[in-house]
This record gives sequence, structure tokens and C-alpha cells, in this order.
Amino acid sequence: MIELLSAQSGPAFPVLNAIIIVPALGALVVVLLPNSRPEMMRPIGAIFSSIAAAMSLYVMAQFSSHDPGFQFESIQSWIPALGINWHVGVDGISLWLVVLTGLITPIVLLGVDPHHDPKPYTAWLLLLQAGSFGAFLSLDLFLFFVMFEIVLVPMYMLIGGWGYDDRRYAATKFFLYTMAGSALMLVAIVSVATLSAGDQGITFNVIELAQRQALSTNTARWCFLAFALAFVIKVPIFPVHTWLPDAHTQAPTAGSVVLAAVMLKLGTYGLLRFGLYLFPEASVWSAPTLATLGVIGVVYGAVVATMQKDLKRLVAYSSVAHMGFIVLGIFAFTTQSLEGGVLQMVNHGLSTGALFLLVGMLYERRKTRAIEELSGIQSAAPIFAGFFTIVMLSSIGVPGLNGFVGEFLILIGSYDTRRWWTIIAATGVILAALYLLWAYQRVFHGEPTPADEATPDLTLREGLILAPFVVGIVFLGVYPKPVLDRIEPAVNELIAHIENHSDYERPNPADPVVVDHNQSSKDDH
Amino acid sequence: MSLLPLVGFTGPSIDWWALLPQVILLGAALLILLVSALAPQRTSISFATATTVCASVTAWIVAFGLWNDIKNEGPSASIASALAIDGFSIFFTMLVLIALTITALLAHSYLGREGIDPPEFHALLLCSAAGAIVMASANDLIVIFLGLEALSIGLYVMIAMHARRPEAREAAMKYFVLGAFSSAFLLYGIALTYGSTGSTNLIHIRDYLNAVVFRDQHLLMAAMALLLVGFSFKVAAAPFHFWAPDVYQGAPSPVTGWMASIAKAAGFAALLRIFFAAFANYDADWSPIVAVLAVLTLLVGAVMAILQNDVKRMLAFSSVSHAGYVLVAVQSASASGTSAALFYLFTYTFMVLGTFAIVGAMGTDGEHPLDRYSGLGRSRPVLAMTFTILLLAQAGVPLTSGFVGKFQVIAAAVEDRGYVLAAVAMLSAVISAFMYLRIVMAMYVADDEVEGPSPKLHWTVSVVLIGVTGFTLLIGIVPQFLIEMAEDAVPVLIRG
Amino acid sequence: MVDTFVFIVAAVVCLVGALGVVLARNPVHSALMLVMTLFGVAVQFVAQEAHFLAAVQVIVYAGAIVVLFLFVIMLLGVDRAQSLELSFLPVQRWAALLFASGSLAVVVALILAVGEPVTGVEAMGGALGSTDDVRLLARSLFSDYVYAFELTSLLLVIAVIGAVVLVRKPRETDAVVAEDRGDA
Amino acid sequence: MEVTTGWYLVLGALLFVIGGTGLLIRRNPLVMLMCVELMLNGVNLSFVAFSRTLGDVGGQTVVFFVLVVAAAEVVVGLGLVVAILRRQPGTTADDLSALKG
Amino acid sequence: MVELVWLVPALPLIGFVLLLAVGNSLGEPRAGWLATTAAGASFVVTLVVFIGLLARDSHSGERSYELVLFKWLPAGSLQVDAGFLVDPLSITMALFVTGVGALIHLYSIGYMHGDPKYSKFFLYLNLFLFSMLMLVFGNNLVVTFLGWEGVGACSYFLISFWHQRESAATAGKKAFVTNRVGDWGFMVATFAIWSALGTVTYTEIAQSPAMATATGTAISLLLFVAAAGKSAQLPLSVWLPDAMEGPTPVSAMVHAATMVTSGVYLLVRMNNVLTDDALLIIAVVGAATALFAALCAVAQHDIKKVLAYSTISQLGYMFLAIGSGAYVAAIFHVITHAFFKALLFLGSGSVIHGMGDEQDMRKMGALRLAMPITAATFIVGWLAIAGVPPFAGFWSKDEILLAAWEQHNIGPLLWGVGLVTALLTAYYMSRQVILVFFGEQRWDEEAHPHESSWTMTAPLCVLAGAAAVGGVINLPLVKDWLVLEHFLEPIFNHPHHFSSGTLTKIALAVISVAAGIVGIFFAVMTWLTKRIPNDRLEPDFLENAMYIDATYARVVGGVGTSGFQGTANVDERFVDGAVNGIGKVILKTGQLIRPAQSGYIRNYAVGVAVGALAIIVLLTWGLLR
Repeated sequence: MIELLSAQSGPAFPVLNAIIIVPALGALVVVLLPNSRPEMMRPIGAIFSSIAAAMSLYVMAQFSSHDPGFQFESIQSWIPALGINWHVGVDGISLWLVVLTGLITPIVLLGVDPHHDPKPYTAWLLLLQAGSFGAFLSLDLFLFFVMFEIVLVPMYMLIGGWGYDDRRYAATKFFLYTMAGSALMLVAIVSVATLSAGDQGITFNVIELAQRQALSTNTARWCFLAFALAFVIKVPIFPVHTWLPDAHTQAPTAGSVVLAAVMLKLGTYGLLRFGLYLFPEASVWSAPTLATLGVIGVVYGAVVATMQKDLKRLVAYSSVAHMGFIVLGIFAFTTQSLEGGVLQMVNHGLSTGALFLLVGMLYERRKTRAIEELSGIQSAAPIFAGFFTIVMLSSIGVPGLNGFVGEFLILIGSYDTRRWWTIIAATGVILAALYLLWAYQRVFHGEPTPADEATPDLTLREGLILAPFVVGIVFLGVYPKPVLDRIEPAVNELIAHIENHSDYERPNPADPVVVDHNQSSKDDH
Repeated sequence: MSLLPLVGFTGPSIDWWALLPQVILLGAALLILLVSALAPQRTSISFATATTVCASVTAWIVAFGLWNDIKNEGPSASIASALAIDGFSIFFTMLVLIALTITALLAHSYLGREGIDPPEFHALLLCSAAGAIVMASANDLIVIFLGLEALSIGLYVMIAMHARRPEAREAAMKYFVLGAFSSAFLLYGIALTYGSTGSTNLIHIRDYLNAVVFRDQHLLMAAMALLLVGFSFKVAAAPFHFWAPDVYQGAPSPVTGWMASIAKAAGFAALLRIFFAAFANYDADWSPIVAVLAVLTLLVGAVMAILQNDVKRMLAFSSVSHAGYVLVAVQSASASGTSAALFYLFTYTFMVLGTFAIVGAMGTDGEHPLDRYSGLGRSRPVLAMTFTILLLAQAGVPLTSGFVGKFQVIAAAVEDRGYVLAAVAMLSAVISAFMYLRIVMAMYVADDEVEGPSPKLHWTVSVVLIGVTGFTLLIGIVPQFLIEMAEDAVPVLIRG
Repeated sequence: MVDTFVFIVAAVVCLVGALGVVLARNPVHSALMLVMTLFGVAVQFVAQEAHFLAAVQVIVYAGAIVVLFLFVIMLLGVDRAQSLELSFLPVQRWAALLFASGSLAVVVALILAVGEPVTGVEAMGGALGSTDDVRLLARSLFSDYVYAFELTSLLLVIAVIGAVVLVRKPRETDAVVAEDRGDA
Repeated sequence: MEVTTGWYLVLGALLFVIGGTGLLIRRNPLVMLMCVELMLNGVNLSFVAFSRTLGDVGGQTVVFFVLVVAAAEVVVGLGLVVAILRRQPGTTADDLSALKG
Repeated sequence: MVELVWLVPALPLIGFVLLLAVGNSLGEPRAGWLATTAAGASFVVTLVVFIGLLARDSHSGERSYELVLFKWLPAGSLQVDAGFLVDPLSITMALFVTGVGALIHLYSIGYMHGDPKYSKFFLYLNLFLFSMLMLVFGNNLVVTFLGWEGVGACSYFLISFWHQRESAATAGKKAFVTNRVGDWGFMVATFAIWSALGTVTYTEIAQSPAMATATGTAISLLLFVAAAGKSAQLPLSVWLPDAMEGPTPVSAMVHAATMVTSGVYLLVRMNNVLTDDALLIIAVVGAATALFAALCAVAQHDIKKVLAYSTISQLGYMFLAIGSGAYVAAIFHVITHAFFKALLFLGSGSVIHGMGDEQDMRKMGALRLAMPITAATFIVGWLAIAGVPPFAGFWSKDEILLAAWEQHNIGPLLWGVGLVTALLTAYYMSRQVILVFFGEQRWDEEAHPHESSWTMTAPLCVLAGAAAVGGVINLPLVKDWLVLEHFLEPIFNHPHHFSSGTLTKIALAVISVAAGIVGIFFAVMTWLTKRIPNDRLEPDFLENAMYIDATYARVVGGVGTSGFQGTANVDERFVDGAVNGIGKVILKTGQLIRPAQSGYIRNYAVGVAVGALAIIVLLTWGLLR
């Protein structure tokens, strides 16, 4: 009941705006701090980003799981001359990504030591958080594009400033590749806005545009392709994924974590929010192709990951595989697949983020990420190995951990609409076990060399950094219901939207034989 | 013994207020010369700067007053309709005056450093500024031509004043010869226009073209072509851009900034007034040509820029590809396109002046190798960040004025169904982004042993940098008022 | 008949002069050839009843500008012959040829296309022929073109400053610098 | 046969083209300047021709301004040439090609 | 009482959590006792639940109780509960899982004595027990899958428990990955079932109408793939022998008694979706596996390897039974096999322990004197597996053979294979017993084998008892004695009934017993009395398991690796190369047009002039309009 109320009349305080602004403010504050106190930078930054995190949690708590629409909406006129507004809102699809963004940043900020120049490091991370919030929350195409582009700068700076040997190449490649992708999207954005202006006047309001559906089929398809290009590069899916391994490998740990946990999601989120929502017909039209690319990504990413010699590269390619699942789920257009997709975004954020943290910690100890230079770590650092194992199993998709929930929902949902894709994608679970276990065996099992013997085990601080990830991994694996409940309405709304504006009909699997406990469970909560 | 009585002759009415900005500038120039003739050299450095700044500020205030008058009473013309008093002219007047102030401030320290005679320099600066204003606000082809010559000849001299440096001499010579060459083309274009429309006055030309249907329009077309050539040269559009990189590189940095900002802007102003306002009926003819020029300019500028290793030269080429952007806006031959162009030029002026200010401060010996910038992020974080912001703004990164400018250009192109053109523009933006990133990388990604350079910044330069960077960010975040200004500044041809 | 004769003679003079300017090895000769062209043009002006302009043409151009040229040539002592062939850059020959022939082609094409180029436009300034052109010139100069007329003052100021600044003797510091910078 | 405007225009065009071509093939800065003068004269001729046929004095007035411009250009141009040749005697236009690429 | 079912898996889970928290500080042997208590307690609770279930009316579906803890995966029309299903089948499985599990926990206390990772071992054991119970009690496919994967993971941990040994690490990985192939089948089967029936809950599946035959067969085969993965049927059998790298209690519990039989459980659980075509295939594969493994077992020298192959072979038996539709027989054999195979493994473990980690039978012999209890119990196990009446193995095996005989397509053939397998089983087990406990002593004195501690021998005795008399739960002699069959009846839509007359039954039984005797006799002749030369009875071909494993290795190591590496190279060269290629192309273009920027004024003038010309032409003749 309370949920309902808060949904109908959003809280007076524009919390979403605050979520975006606070970290940016924090960045400003950090920049203004005196250089003489380097040790102050990260804590102060962490305070600001924690405030943002707290607000995102507040939003999660106040979020109504019955309202499929956008909540906490807030519109301010920004550039009336061009029909552009500051328009933010959150729904079941973006909610969890916002929460994820909120929680990840303070953790990495506190958890990962930049070793030099803490001030700009903190400031960039805060800007990154602000930008990511903005991208997930914005309901105005222009605003979205602004945020979508602006996050490149902090990440670029993080890679360039704190990355490893080959950082110039990696950072530049990252920036240019993504920018090239979004270049055409800008054209498409303007086209959509101008072409669907009609007599109602030009607007960049996503909801408005989605309702108008004013574009001719052909134009819509072209625009969709422009959008899709930007997003698939960001996701990334085969064959436009090659910026990812370089960026991940060269980025500092914090960069890799945020990149994997948050920034990749901009791609899949964009496909959902702007691809499917704005261009239902075009999405359905292109679904086979994109789903195929996703499945190729699943298998291909795993295969290539198997052969990597650098742990970070391996994890990066595993990202390609995991994101492939999400893309498949998105373009299967069923409740389960989409829910699974959204959930899997969060899952991937947790597991891959944690993996990068772990690899980073390993690097801190051994100053190498090369698999063949490591062995028998488990004997020297059992606790570390334990954490790694849990995260690895989640990434492999062992039930009881979060990875399984997402993948299972995606696959079972896709089976009806994309049978053969699903069957092939399911082989991904085999390959995932293959490359991760093999890497694990080479790094953690076997006889430790003296150097490995000397590897210190996890410190308490590191344990505390990893703890939230593990908690999330287990919780989402055991009891994802609260999350799914909030995702479902939005997802169903989206599918209904697609059905209204295209010839797509969602399949209805044979009605389950009703048994009493089913009903009893329907009317709980 | 007997003077010819000028029977029934009455001179045209003159709106002195509208003329005042130019008069002030010219007056200031003469004042500086006068004083410098009397007063000793040393004192007159700061005096010259001060006078120039005061003059331009006063003129700016006047111009602002005019802007409001026009908003209230609408546009008009004066001096036998040769001087347009519309939002367009005032918009550019204000732009020129701002750039003038900035350039004067930048020149202040530069001249002292390089031992160039300040009074003459400032006098010429003022005169060429006046010329630029004339170009933007003239309703008559020949007046535009005179303004262009005033601007250019002033520039030739300003470049050559740094005669000690052979690069400067070479730059001056190149600019002069090619400039004269191209203005001959422009003049021929004016001649043909005159021949086919019977006047050099844009208003009359517009009316005549509206009224008459040509038996054959070859002559007019040739005229348009030659006019286009003349201005394309001024704005350094490919294939008339070859002079730009060399001249920009060779010229003293403040002058480079002045050229890249105002010479371009004035050229575009004239181009817009002539083609968008006077030749409006024939946009089907000229807009494709401009589109072709735009594509060439965008790509050549971007592709050549990434090959360079001299920062000043990189930026020279990048300014070429920026001209391409404005051309994209121009070719759409629409009000929105024009205002987009105006917005772009306005914001670009700030960026490019700031950029060349930093380049000037960094390259005290006239050399600007990229690796000189390595480690700047460590040694001078604030300066590096300023430079980064200005560069990213030129790359079109959001929350900077550069992005809003590009956005409007793209919008204009798309409204005109110029999807391909828009795509090309964006892709060239990506290409040139690579070049900007190289500079940023050099500043931030340096090996630890390099301790970066720490150039001395005269306070005037710092002031300028703060100003332009602030403006760039401000417009990036709240562009509304400037967009509205640009929309009010679409040129109109009205008889005075 | 007469005017045809005059036109042809003057045109020939112009063109020969022009070619002379371009082709003469020695800048001095070029200058003199330029004078020849200028005279030819003056004659054409007369032929079109632009007497005043003709006079100005002779006085200003031939009288002032060319003399200025000659002064500079003498001043710098660059009156050496300079062979054309050597001065060709790669592709320059063909480029020049292309431009020349191309433009000629365009001109011819235009003539063929445009029988009588100018359609009947009503006179803007005072109609010619009514009175003597000096008066008319004065009128239009001080009415329609007064703004331009005033602007010429701006130009001249700039020209003066420029001339002064440029030809002022280089300070000895410059000279020194010039040496050690090893240019020239 | 009777002399029409076209004839004068063609003559002007020829002067213009010869001047332009000259600028392309000569490297002596002074001669290049003269070539520019040739071009301007070609233009002047066209102006006068037009003004005659249009029966409009404006064309002639314009020629007047062109003269001024030409004068100013020549003054500055010659100044430049002097400034350069004084420091590097015997320089030709082609020698001024250090800035390139 | 039935409601307590949640406690059954909960107890080991608690044990796991406690050990995770305080395991290291508890140290030896307390950690072991904690784990054992948890397992034992869970066995007790299972008994309670069992009694509770018995208390209910056997007919009218009373004996099926579902307990839903919470909604696990609610997504639209898909509603997956975290729920338990207590019915005869699950409780039967649970009983012996917890029972045998508890015993093996107890055994491990002694066996793992002195191991540095003592507490961690029990931690894994408890986690395994928990997962196994989730597998058994899950009320829908997904929860079962949870346990399914859980036991897989635990077996991975336990096999590579001594991970410093490269072989152990590799074996663990191999087991997991091979199992994953099966898991793929499980998942896809689940998807197919959901898309066909709209549910994944067992009770609903049982009540739902029959599917199209094609779908049904597909699903059945996918399920069989899953089962084959877990239960090491051909062609996925390769991981089980390697799994012997793990500590012996693990081999006994995970790889003999419980986990490997979960494949059987799954198929029995899903019996009403299995189609005849699928069943035939299952039967054939089962028979083939049984024979293949038995042949391999003949030539092994490692005491545990023999048992491993024997396990595969026995599992083959179970699938033969399922394929023949005799689900009860399958479950029956699962139970008896759990007893005697666990017994044998623990016995071998005791031997290995006593011999100081010696596993090669050629270095043993005459150990009956050194370790009498072990020997005695081992012999019981031997008689049981050899199918000597009245030991447990005889009854279950006999029933399977009978079912095979009655299989309607190729019954006699299957029966024949089963018979040969029985003979071989008797032979290689006898060989093992002789080599280990009888004959001359082939070990030197300083090995000084000794009997193990009571914590190890006690479980042996208990299991020996079970192996001896376990048959009583389903004696075919009198109809009413078929306790198990009656008990399990409710879970089958159409219960299987033997059609053969009593005479046939007796005949078949006699033949099978005879086969057993022959096998034993032959073994005695060759290995004990050496009347028959035994030098050519251990061909490498069989010792290396017909090189199947080697072939896999070659394929994976050869084609597989190079293919993967190739893909990786393609990614680097072409996919990424294309991207960098674009950059290169742009730069090249730049280099191409760069000469135009020659620095010569007159070149630039050409640009202007020719450009002007071009524009004039284009514009004047309207070429671009």
C-alpha cells in the first residue's frame, strides 16, 4: 500500500537528480581539496559516492513493484530551443543497474589503491559514477547521449593515467571505437526527433517518441541500426568486441571493475530502453541477426577465452560470452528471457567485477597476470582461492549462485522463440567451465614455486571489499525474487509495447497444471 | 572659378550609432599610432593593449545596445542600404569584438616577449577587426570586398611583423600571394554578379533575382562560383585550404588565433549573407557545391591532422575540418542551418583562441613538437586540464560548447535530409578525435622520469584561459541563451 | 568600323603586354610590358566612354604602381633574368596548362551559351550618357558608394602602417638573430 | 562588324586567365604581383563593359575602388618582398617552402 | 513428521556453515565429529520422515508430500519453487544416501587422520551431502538441478582435494567438465519440458498429458545425456576412473554409492516422460557400458581402478534395468550396490591405509592375516557383487537380468550381455580378492600393514551386514515380500510387472548364479592355484580401457586445442586486425594526399585555380543539381 502511494506521488525531493549530481559535486570538492593531503582524497570521494549509493538504495526501497511505468520521474526544461529537457526516471529495468552503479563505485574507490595521484583518480571515478547514473536514468535522448558519451572521458583518463604498459593504445582504442559507434547514433537521434516531430513539435522525450511511433518502417530500421551499432559496440558482441580485451587488460583494477560492472551494461541497457522501446518493429525485424551475434559471442568468447595467457584478458573474453547471453535474452522477447537479461546484467556486474578485483589483488601481490607464471596459489593463499572459487562458480553458472539464475531464465525464456539459438548458447555453460576451471587449475592448483609460496593470503580489508560481492552473489542465487518482482512489470510492459507495434506475438507455453500451492503463492506479498 | 553646383544632390542618411563600433576601432587605431609616435616605446606596450581593450569593450557595449534596439525595432539598413543593421551584423560585431579583446590580451605578453612593435600591431589588429565587422555587416558586394581586403592586408602585415622568424616571413608571403590571387577571383565574381544583376547591392540583387527569370543563367552561375571560390579561400575550405596550415603554423600564435577565429568567421559571415540571403532562390544550385566542399574539407582536415607531429599544425588542420562543419550547416540553406553555423562559429572562436593561447605559451621558440607537452598533466595540472577541456570541446565531447555546436549542425543537416553528410561529419569528428587524444595522451601518459614543462603564463593569458574555458563549459551545459541569440541573428536584407 | 579597329588594336596591345609580363625573363621587362597592357586597357576604357577612369588608370596604375614596382626592382637589384623552364615545379606545367586551357574553354563555352550576356536591367546609379561621367561618378561615389568610399580610407591607413612596419630597417638584434638562425 | 560587350568581356577574361596562368608559372614574387595586377585589370575591363551596357555608372565607380585596393595590395606586397629579400637576397617564391606536409 | 523434511538437507548445510566458520579452529578430530554428527542427525531425521510417510495411506496419492519453502525463480508463467517432494522414491534414496553417507563420514574421521586440510575435507563432505539431498528431495527439475550441479562441484573439490598433485587437479577438472556435458542435456531437457508442459514441477509433470512422441523422445534422450554424464555411461564414462585420484572415502561415497546413481534417480523420477524408443537406446547403452566396463576391470592393477570400472559396469546394469522398464529393479540395485560397493571401496581404503598408501595389487597379497576384519568384510562385499545368493547383489542383479530377458525388442540379447557381464564381474572381483588377501605375500616387511582404527572398521561391519542381507527389502519369492516394489508403486503411472512364469524365473536365476560360480572358479584357477597361466589375461588394450580415454585426450589435445588456438588467432589477426586496419587505411590515405601540401605557393595556387575552374564548370552547367 505504501509502495503504491509513493509510486503515485513521487517523493517531493527529486532524488534521481540528486543521485546524478552528488557524485559530480564530490568530484568538484575533491578537485578543490589541497594537494597536501593526498590521503584525504579517496575517503572524501567515497563519502560522496556512498551518499549517492545510499540514495540509490532509498530509491530501491521506495520503488513500487506494481507500477510498470517510470517512477521518481522529474522533468526540468533544459534547452527549450531544441525541445530538450532534463528528464530522468527509473523503472524496473534501470533500477538495479542504478543500485549496482551506486554500490560498486564506493567499493572500488576505497578498495583499490591508485598508487599515485589520488586526487584526479578519485575525481574521475566520481564523474564516472555520475555519468553512469545519468545514462541509466535519463529519459531524454539528448540527455542520454550526453551521458553515454561523457562517461568515456573518465574511463579514458583512468586507463590512460593509471593503466599498465600498453595503456595509450588501449585507452585511445576504447575511446575512438566507442565514439565511432555512437557517432551514427547521434545522427539517428536527431533523425528520430525531427522526423517524428510532425505537428506535435520536436521532442527528445523517450516515452513520447515511443508512443508516437511516427517513423516509416524503413526509416525506423535505419535509425535502429544506428542505435544498435552504438550499443553492440558497447556491449560488446562479436565481431565488434576487440576493444574490450585491450581496455580491460590495460585498465587499472578499478577501471576494469567499473567497466565490466557498469559501462558494458550501457550497451545492453541501451538496446532494451532505446532499441526495443523506440523501434519495436525494427527490433523484431533484426532479432534473428542480433540473437545470432549474441550466440556467436557466447561460444566464440568462451573459445577465445580458453586460449588466453593473461588472466585479465581471459576474464575480458568471458565478459564477451556472458554479455552474449544477455543479448540473446533481449532479442528473445519473452518475459523470462528479458527478466533474465536484466538480472544477468547485475549478475555479470557482480561476478566479473569481483573477478577483476581478485585478479587485481593477485597482480598487487605478484606483479604479473600471466597464467603460466603462477601456480599452486591455493596452497599459499587458501582464503583467496576460496573467494576466487565462489566467484568462478557464479561465473560458470552453478545453481545457488547468481550466475545461474540469470542464464537459466534467459535460456528457458529464449527456448520458445529462439530454440536452436538457445540450444547452442547452452553449450556455453560447458565452455565456461572449461576455460575457468582450466585457468583455475593452472593458477591455483599444482605445486607452488617459492614465489607462489610467498604469496600472502587475503588481508581483512580485501576480504571486506570482496564480501559485498560474495553476499550479492549468494543472495541473488538463492532468493532473487525481490529483484525479479521489480523487474517483471517493466519487462511485461515492454513486451506488450513490442506486441502492439509489431507483428510479434509472445508465445504462451502450455498452461501449467494448477496445483494449490501455486495459488497460495500468487497472493502472497 | 565656378564650382559645379551639385544640383539636387543629397547624400544618403547615415545611422551613426550603427557605424559607431567601426568608428571607435578606427579611432583607437589612430590614437595608438599618434601616441606611440610621441611617447617612448616601453610605455606604449600596455598603453596600446589598454586602448585596444577599452575600445573594443566600449564598442561591444554599443553593439549590445544596438542588439537590443534591433530586438525592439527590428532590422534596418543605412548609408544607402550598404550597411545592414540586423541581428546578423551585430552578432558578428560582438563576436569580433570579443575575439579582439582576447587577442589583444594574448598579444600583450607575446609582443613583449618577441620584440614586436606593439602600437603598430594593435593598430593593425583594430583595423582588421574593423574590416571583419564591415564584412559581416555590409549589404554591398564591393563593400564586403573592401572589408575583406582590410582584414586580409592587415593580417599580411601582422604576420610579417614577426619578420625575424623565417617561418613568419614565409607564412606572410604565402598568405599574401594566394590571398591576392583569390581576391582576384572574388572580384571577378562580383563583376559577373554585377553584370548579370545590374548591381552590387545585395538587396537589389535579391529583389532582381526574385523578379526575373533568366533566359539563361550561365553568367550568374559563373558569378556564384567565383564568389564561392573567394570565400572558400578565406574560410580555408578544401581545395582552397592549402595555405591555412602553413600560414597558421608560421604566424605568431595570437595572429593564428585571430585568423582561425575571426578571418574564418568573417568569411562565413559574408558567405552566409550573400548566398543564404541574396542567392536564396538559387540554393538548389549552390548548396550541392557547398556540400561537396564540406565533405572534402571535413575529411581532408581530419585526415591530414592525424598525420602531423607539430601541435600547432595539428590544430591548423583541425580548424580546416571545423570549417567543414560550418559548411555542412551552410549547405542546408535553412534558417536553422544558418543559426547553427552562427552558434558554431561563436563557440569555436572561444575554443580556438584559448587553444592557440596555450600553444603560444608552450612554444616560446616557435617550435611545437608533440613530445614537448608530455608530462604537462603532472607539472601543470590546471593548465593541462584547461587544454584538455578545450581540445575535447573541439572533439565534440558533451557538456562542452563544441558538442552543442556539432549537435545543431547535425540537426540542420538532418532536417535538410542530409543524412549522409551528417554521417560523414560525425565520422570525421571521430578521425580528428584521434588527433586531440594524441595531445591529451601526451600530457597525461608520460613516463615517470619525465618532469613536464612548466611555461610561464602572463596574467593576461591566464585571464583569457579562465574566460574561454568557463564559457566553453557554460555553453556546454546551458546553451539556451546563445542558441536563441543565434536564432535571432539570421541575416535579413532590408532597404534602409 | 573605327571602334572595331580601335578595339582590335588595343586588345592586341593588351594581350601582347600581358603575355610579355608573364613570359619576360627579366622583371624589368615584365614591368614595362605591364605598362603596355595598362595603356591598352586605358584605351578600351576610352572606347567605352569611361574617360575619367582611363585617365585614372594611366595616372595611378602606369604612373604610380608600375613605377613603384620598378623602384623596388632597382632597390633590391633583382633585375636578373630568370629562366622559365627552371621555375617549373613537378606537375606545375600541366596544372598551369590545364588551368589556362580549361579557362579558355570555359570562356568560349560561355560565349557560345550566352549570346548577349546582360539582360535589360534598369540603371541603378545615374543613367550613363545623360551627362558627363565625372559628375555621375562623383554622384554615385558620394551617394550609393559613400560607405565604400570611406572604407578606402581604412585600407589606405592599413597600407601605410604596413609599408612603414615592413620596410623599417631590421633592428640589429634581428640582424644578429637572422645570422645565427642561418636563414637566407 | 560591331563591337559588342561580349568582346570586352572576352578580352577581360583573357587578361584574367593570362594573369592567373602567369602566377602559376612564375616564381619571382614581383612578377607574381604583376600577374595579380593583370587579373585585376581584366576584372576592371569587365566592370566597365558591364556598366556600359547596363548604362549604369556603378560599374565604373567599382573600378575606382579596385584601383585603391590594387594600390594598397601592391604597397603591402612590395613591402613584404622588400622585407624578405633584404634578409634573404635572391629569394624566389619556391624558396619559401619550409612549411609543408 | 513429514514436515521435518527440510531439516534433512538443512543439517548438513549447518554442518557446512559451521565448518566454514570455525572448521580450522576446531581442528582434528572435532571437525570430523561435527560433520559426522550432522550427517548422522540428518539420517535420523530421514528415518523420522520415512516413518511419517509410512504412516500415511499407501494409496490415493497420500504418500506424496510437497513442502514449498519459498518462490525461487518467479518469472511470468514460470514459477520455480524452492520446494521439497517427499514420496517413496525420494525417501528411499534419502535413506541410503544419509545412511551410507553418515557411515562414510565416520570412516573418514580415521582415514583422513593427519591430513593438513582435515576440516576442509569434512566441509566438502557435508556440502556434498546437502547437495545430494537437494537433488533427491527437490520437487522440481530446477531444484534437482541445483543439487545435481552441487554434487558435481563437490566431486570436483573432492577429487582435486590433493590439488598439488597435477593428476588430481586434472582429474577434478575432467570430472566437472564431462559432467557439464550432461548438465547441458539436463538444462535443455528442462527447457523443452517447460515449453511443452508449461511446468517443471514433478507432480505436475506426472499429471500432465503425454507429449508428442518426437518431443518426448527428444526430452528422454536429453535426460539420458544428463544421466550418462553423472552416471558415467558411455561415451561419458571416462571421468570416473580418474576420479579415483580423490581420497578413498570420496570414491566410496561420491563415486560409488550416491552421486553416480543420481542419473538413475533422475530417469526413474521422470519415468512417465520416457518413450519406448528412448528406453531401447538407454537399455542398449546400459548393456554396452556394463560389458565394456567389466572387460576393463579385468585388466586393472590399481585396487581402486578395478572398483571404479566395476562401478561403471554396475551402473550400466541399472540403466539396462531402466531401459527394460524395470525401474524398481534399478532402484533396488542402486541400493544394494550402494551397500556393497561402498563396502568394497572402504575396504580397499582400509587396505591402502594399512599398506601406507599402496594401491597396486601386485604389491599386496595374503593381507587377510594382517587385517582380518577388512578381509572378512571385503569378502562379504565380493560375494554380494558376484551375485552369490543369498547376498544382496544376487537379488537385484537377478531381477535386472529377468527384466532384460523380458525386454520386448531384443530381450535375449540384452540378457546375454548382462549374463556375460555377471560372469566377468565374478571373475575380476575374485581376482581382486585373491590378489589382495590371499596368495603369497608380495610386499616387504617395512610396509608392516595393520588393521585400521575402529572408526574405520565399524562402518565396514555395518555395511557388510547390509550387503549381506540387504536383499530382504525386495525378495521375489513371495508376492508380499516385494516390499520395495509395493512401496515405490505410487510413483509410476504404469507399474512394471514381470510376465515370465516362475519356471523361467528360476531357470534364469540358476543360470546367472552358475555364471557367477564359473567366474569365481576361473579366477581361482588362474590367480590362486595358478593352474591356468595368467600372463595373457591382462591385455594392455583392456588395461587402457580400450584407449577410449586416450582417444578423447588426443582429440581434445589435438584438434580441439588447435581449433581453439586458431580461433584465438583469428580474433587477434582478423577481427581485431580489421579494426586496426581501418585506422591504417585512414593513415595511408593521408600519406597519399599529403604531398599536395608541398609548401610551394604556386602549387597551392593551382589548388585555387583548378578548384575554381571545377566549381565554375559544375555550377554553370548545373552538373550537381
